[in-house]
Amino acid sequence: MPLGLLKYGLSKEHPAPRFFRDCTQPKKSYDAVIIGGGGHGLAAAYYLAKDYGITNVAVLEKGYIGGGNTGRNTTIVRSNYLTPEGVNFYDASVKMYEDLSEELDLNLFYSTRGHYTLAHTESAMRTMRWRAEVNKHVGVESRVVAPDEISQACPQLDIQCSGQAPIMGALYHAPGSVARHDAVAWGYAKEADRMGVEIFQMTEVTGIDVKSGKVVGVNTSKGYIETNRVLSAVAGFTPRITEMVDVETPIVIHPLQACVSEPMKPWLDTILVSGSLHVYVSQSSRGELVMGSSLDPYEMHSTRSSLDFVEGLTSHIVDMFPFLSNVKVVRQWAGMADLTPDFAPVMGKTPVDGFYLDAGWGTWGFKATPISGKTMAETIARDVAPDMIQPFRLSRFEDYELTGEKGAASVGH
Amino acid sequence: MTSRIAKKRGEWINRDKPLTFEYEGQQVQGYEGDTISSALWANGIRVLGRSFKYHRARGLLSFANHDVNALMTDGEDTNIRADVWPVSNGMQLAAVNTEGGVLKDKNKYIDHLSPFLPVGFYYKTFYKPKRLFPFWEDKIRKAAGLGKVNFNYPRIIKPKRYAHCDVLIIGAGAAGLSAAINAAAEGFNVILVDENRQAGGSLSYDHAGEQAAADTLNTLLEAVEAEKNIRLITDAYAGGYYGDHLVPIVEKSGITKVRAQTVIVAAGVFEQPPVFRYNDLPGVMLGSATQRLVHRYAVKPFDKGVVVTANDHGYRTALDLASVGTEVVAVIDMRADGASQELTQKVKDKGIAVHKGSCIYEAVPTKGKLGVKEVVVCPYNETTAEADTSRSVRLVCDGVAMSAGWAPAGALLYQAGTKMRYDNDLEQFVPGELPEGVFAAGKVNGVFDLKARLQDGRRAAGEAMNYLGKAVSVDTVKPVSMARPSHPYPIVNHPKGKNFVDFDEDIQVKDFINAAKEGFDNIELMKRFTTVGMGPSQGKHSNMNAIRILARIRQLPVEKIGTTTARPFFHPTPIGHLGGRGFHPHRYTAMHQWHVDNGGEMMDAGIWLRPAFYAPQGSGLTASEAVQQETLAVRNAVGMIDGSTLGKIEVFGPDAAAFLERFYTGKFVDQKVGGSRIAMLLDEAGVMVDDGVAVRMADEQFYVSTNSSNAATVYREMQRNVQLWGMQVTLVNLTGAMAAMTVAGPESRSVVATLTDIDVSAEAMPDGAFRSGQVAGVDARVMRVSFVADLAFEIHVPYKAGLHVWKSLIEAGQSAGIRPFGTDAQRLLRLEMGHHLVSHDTDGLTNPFEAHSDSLVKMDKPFFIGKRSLQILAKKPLGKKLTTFVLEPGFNGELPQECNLVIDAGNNITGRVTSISFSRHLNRHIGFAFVPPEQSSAGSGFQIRTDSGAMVAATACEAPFFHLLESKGE
Amino acid sequence: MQDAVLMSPVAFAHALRKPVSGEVNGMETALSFAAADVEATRNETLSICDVSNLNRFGVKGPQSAAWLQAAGVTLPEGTNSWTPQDNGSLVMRLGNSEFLVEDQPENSLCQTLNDTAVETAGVHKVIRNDAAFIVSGKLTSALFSEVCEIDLEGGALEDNRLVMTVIAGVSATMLKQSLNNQPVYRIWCDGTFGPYLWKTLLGIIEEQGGGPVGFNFYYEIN
Amino acid sequence: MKLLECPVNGVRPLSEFTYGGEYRDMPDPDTCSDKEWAAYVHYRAGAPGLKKEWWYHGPSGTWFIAERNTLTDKVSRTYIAGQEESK
Repeated sequence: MPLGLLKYGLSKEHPAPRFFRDCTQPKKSYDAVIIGGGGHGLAAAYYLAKDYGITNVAVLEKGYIGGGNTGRNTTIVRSNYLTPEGVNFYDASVKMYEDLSEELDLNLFYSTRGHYTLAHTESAMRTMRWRAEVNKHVGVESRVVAPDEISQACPQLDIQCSGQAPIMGALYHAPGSVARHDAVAWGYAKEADRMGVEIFQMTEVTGIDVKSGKVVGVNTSKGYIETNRVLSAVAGFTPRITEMVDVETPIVIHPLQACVSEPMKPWLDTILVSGSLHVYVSQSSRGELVMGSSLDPYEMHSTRSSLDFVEGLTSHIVDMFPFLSNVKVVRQWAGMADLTPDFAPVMGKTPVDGFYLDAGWGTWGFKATPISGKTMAETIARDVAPDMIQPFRLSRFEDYELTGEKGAASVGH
Repeated sequence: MTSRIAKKRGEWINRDKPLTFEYEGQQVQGYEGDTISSALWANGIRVLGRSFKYHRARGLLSFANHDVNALMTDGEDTNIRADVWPVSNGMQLAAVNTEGGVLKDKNKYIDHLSPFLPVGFYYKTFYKPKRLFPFWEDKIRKAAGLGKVNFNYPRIIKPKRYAHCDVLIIGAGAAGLSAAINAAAEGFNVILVDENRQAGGSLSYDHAGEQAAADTLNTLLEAVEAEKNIRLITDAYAGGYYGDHLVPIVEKSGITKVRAQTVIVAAGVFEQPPVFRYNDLPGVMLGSATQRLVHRYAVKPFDKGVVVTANDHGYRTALDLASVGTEVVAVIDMRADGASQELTQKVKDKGIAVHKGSCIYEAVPTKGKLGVKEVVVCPYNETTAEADTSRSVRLVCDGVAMSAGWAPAGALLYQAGTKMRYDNDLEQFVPGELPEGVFAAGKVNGVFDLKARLQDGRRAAGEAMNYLGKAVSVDTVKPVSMARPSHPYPIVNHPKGKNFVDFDEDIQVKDFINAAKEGFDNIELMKRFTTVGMGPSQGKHSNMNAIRILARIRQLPVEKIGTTTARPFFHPTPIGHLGGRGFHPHRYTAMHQWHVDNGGEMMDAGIWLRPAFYAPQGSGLTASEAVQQETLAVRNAVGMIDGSTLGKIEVFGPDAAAFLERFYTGKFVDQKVGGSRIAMLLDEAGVMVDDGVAVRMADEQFYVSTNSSNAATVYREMQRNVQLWGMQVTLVNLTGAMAAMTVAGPESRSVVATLTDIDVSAEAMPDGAFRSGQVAGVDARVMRVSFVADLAFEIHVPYKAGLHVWKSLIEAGQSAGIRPFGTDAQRLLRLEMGHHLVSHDTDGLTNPFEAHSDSLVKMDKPFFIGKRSLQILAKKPLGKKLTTFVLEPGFNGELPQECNLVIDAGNNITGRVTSISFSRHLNRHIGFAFVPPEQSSAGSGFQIRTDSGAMVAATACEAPFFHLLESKGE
Repeated sequence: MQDAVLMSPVAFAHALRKPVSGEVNGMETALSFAAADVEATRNETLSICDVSNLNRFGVKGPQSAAWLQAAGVTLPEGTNSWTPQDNGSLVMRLGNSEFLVEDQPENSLCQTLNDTAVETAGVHKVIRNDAAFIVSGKLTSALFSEVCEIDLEGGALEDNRLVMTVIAGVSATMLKQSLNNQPVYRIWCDGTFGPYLWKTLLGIIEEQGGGPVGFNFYYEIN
Repeated sequence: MKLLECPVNGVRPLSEFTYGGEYRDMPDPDTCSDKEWAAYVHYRAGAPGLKKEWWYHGPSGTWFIAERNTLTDKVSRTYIAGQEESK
């Protein structure tokens, strides 16, 4: 057993301090206000403090930290995207994740498993090659593999998928990982707090005060706060925030659902995704299968569960793994995904001075947590978005310069 | 040693059917009707499992599927819930998650390490240095998990059914039965569901040593049986509540999805354990668990027991225990005031001592912590939750029954959107505001008195019937004055801990305190940090105590803490049940069987099955040989392909031409009858969506084709725009109604001519011409096309005649050497012709300017979908252009694949290959690629990088590729 | 199979069962799948019959109702309803402005309508390619509970109503009628889905102890 | 939601329908600016509330408008486009 745990057994009082202070009443003003205490918002706060020494920052969270999509996603981290700008961006995130446990002094259970995107059709195989080629070009380890190699990595997978959709190959992405989602939020919160950032839970933003095109403050359920810089990092709540400042975006909200099985001894070491079958699955360190599917088919601002989702998902799971027929689903839940038409985020400045947007994260937000925090912190600190996120600027839609991720409308996650 | 007692009235076992099974290598006797746990307990077996984290020995706790102490494997299946799973003859069972047997589990040492494994310990170590984490992670993963999955378990998918009813009632206890009887009597169609094997709820076990409850139950069951409007489903649970009253009822045989008009939740309550040190030892169980053992399975729970209670239910339990000969040493009542004089006296009359204001400070284990030896009883301070250890008494016993209170089985109510409120008199959450059409009755509604529960069931039925539009009077259920059913804080502090709150996850009181100290002092954060309620029983026995503990830590009232969200499923539900027998519709063309009979290699093409190529049995053809032969047949003689999967839409009406002009990029108003035009569809952003052909059959009749994969979408969009634009147009989707086949190649004209009355001569029928007539005696629509060859005829006939016409053409073409060809050859043929395929050679962002399709876009029309966006795009420089290309003659290196990249001298990605094939006809590799516009003109060279990284030179060239044949020296 | 010009969309799906075949309306047809008493037993439990060979006529457009009436056809009253003609032909109103006429073997309304030229604007003949089935027996509810999400037994098909719904994942039109004094359900779907739907329904029907019956079970062909 | 009322075919389960997106008024392409057109094509009113939406009943091929609250998923009425007054 590691020595680090000794203190707990040997001390009478619990020796661990609070992760973050119990802030209740915001101050009159802050240098920056971050709306949304999820992974993204907390990461932005952390990098503002760490990289730019801006610590007079309030993070406002209407629920509890990490309680939105941070705590509802299926925790897959990968960078095997289709466009060089996308691959570069997510690759930077993967690299940050690899060192993040040490940096945040918290075990995030970042576990590199290898990620297989299964292809069941010729056109899916073409898309896999496209992604593999772009990934390789940018220096990310991805390649197209044949069914026998998939079988070696996951012998339990029925390559014929019970005859419903035989697997023709896969895109193998070596850096594909999973992490403990809550811990990412808690780790950023802990370190941001340590540097002076104040985190307010149960604090809702009710309005944003804009004068002459510039942000001057925010109204909250705990009173008015003066500030010139506001970051919205609220995922499924983005349209409600952008409406407060009259900023138009393409973002629409669709629920994204997931479920877990009961725990079992480890057998699935890799992360598997099938676009055709709308399935992604990995096994958590608790032994549960964490499973997700495609987005709900229509707009809704709710985290209700649907039976259709779990019926569809499990019918495909049992095609892939026939022996799971009697393994049980314990729980299903949903998040609200903020979707853009080109499957890429919206990041950076907006037509309102001092109002910054970190949104459009659809189904790919968790994997971008560190890099989005870092680049948004830079945007806020310098009032200039770094080159890396220029392709994701809001104005690309007006300019008809959508990102190429739309090129192959592949299933993400 | 057996603790099976004499036959009990209403027992659930069948004594005429004894059976034998094996548990951990030991032979065990039971009866049909026993659960695994009841049979084991009857045989004196107390250790039924090991806990998830600390590997502590565990016995019965709730004996109601509200905990997972007893999870077993039979070698085939795993995580079997022994408390509720029926035992069968010859079963060979073992506890899961043990090493070396449940009694000697090698991992039990972890229990001793628990002080060093504080709450969330895994977040605090194992990550420095980073390289060691995989080592620790492997250890953690192996330690986690419960059962081992059997990879040979068969694929079992159960049928799923739909059902419909007026009133769905969840829970067939007193309230549910009463509601059902009352609703059915008014003519409503009722489905009544209970997860137990028999209806009755607590009436079947909570007897307090008397007969009244059993009598009431008999009366109710007789009434239900007599009522034809009630469908009673037992051994089935309501998995969850979904929108508009959809509730999946899960049985062992499969799921029934009930769409109800109204739902009454009468699901009762879960008994909650008081919390004290070693409350998890085998032999320490809930009061209701002992009652179930006694009355349902005729098993004496223990010989000499104590009852610890914080409500009156403990007294009832004591009376039930005493009635079957258990020596009840004492009732230890955590309440300072104890129970009513009357109830206390009843217990005392049985010779049972009553200790008011006392608690069990700790249970003392037998050797190996495999059971309970005695309990330490101390005076209890209800306000501070502290035991006065200076005045302790030890009571020897082999079992403890615990009754401290209840939590509502309100999962479905939460999922339906019920706002629950905390009732301070009951110390329980009860429904506050119910959603439309959802009602609650009985204990889940905070009604505990038996008569009141029956009345509450009637009341709920009345409200449901009013909701359904039937005016029946609804009684008000008056509160009955009774002792508080639940204790506000049935928790005893102990410096050494091991006072368990969540038995699934081995979470003790101090874990909550420590979590709060670390800042996780919000119920959701606490849940996530401690994992309380996240185990397989989903907090049924633990969430309420967790809320009480947090409320006390934060010095807030319970209602301020709130509850966590109860997500489906009520009980974990098998993947094979949920997935069930799905439907996988396929479409077949009229010629399907012919293709199969003639060696067609059938492939999924969207929802259709199509031949990729033909390799008749015995031909010995490989795929690529077959494709090349088919292609050459078309180039040199004649071939035929089944094109029935094309989308086919008839557009009728005075506005038909005007409609198509708005819908597609081309012009149709001036189109001549008998001619065809390309129909290219864009989306509003100017992206290419589809291309087909529009034939004008009459002034007010067009026949439009679409790509196979877009047929449904294009038809749907046409319908929408007809409605939106308010045009006089009638649309008919003929995709399935018409079979289609293309006869292609130099000999195609002569083959078609033999079977038709249409003049198909070059003069009478130029490329693009359309004629109606007869082919093989069948009304047909015939078009000159040039997609796969310069000379080709597309023939459309009614589906039912499709095979006849196909066979006739094959026969007519025999002398010309006709060959059927599949989709693979078609793709190569169109490539040789230089035709791109939308969504194969284009992607989700490609506009017509990039795809060399400018000429198909009539920008001088007033409007078409996507036009305004094209006007904007036209002002921007083109980023890429689709071009046809060739590789060097005789190229024999590593062949580029579709989606290999075009790379420039500066090692930048500038494009990609979208199609590539070797054409035997041309003896060259030909393809399509996106390249920078300046490299798209014929003769420009560019480099393609292969999978292995080799660079291959390619040259843009003009389409169609046939000019390559004339200029061999290129 | 012999060379009839017309082929039932589900012909190849039931070829394996080697029915006794004959030609009806120019179409190769499965006349019987088993001895009469076996088919009768199946029918009592749950049976399915392929009646794709019946002649049909489709018409669509804003003036189609008036046109049919002018041709002497009695129309069903409301949207999504049907009515029998005196000669036994069925006339179905699909939605509001589309009609499907189906003849019984002995009558020829469809032929007459097909031969009638349309000279009115707003009337468009529709080429039909239906797979058509008759399902009956005492276990129909068990079958429908597996393949259809709506409550077909709860009045949806009473009073000559028809429904357009999804059966086993496929769009279909359904009605309930009395045929040979027996309540039967009639199902139509796009013929290209026919083989799939036939196999799917038959699979469940056989699980329930029923089976296929031939065309002769309902219609005596001379 | 889960159940939706088609104006022609009545109440049906959601599985019979396809969502067609929000019903939006198109600006006049001849007079609007490029920016206005780009906004029409790409931007959406994403905030929760009562929306007019296109829905399609598959088995009958019926498009109609549903007025639905995207927060509560409650549908207040459905009608064929252009016929809302008659319903």
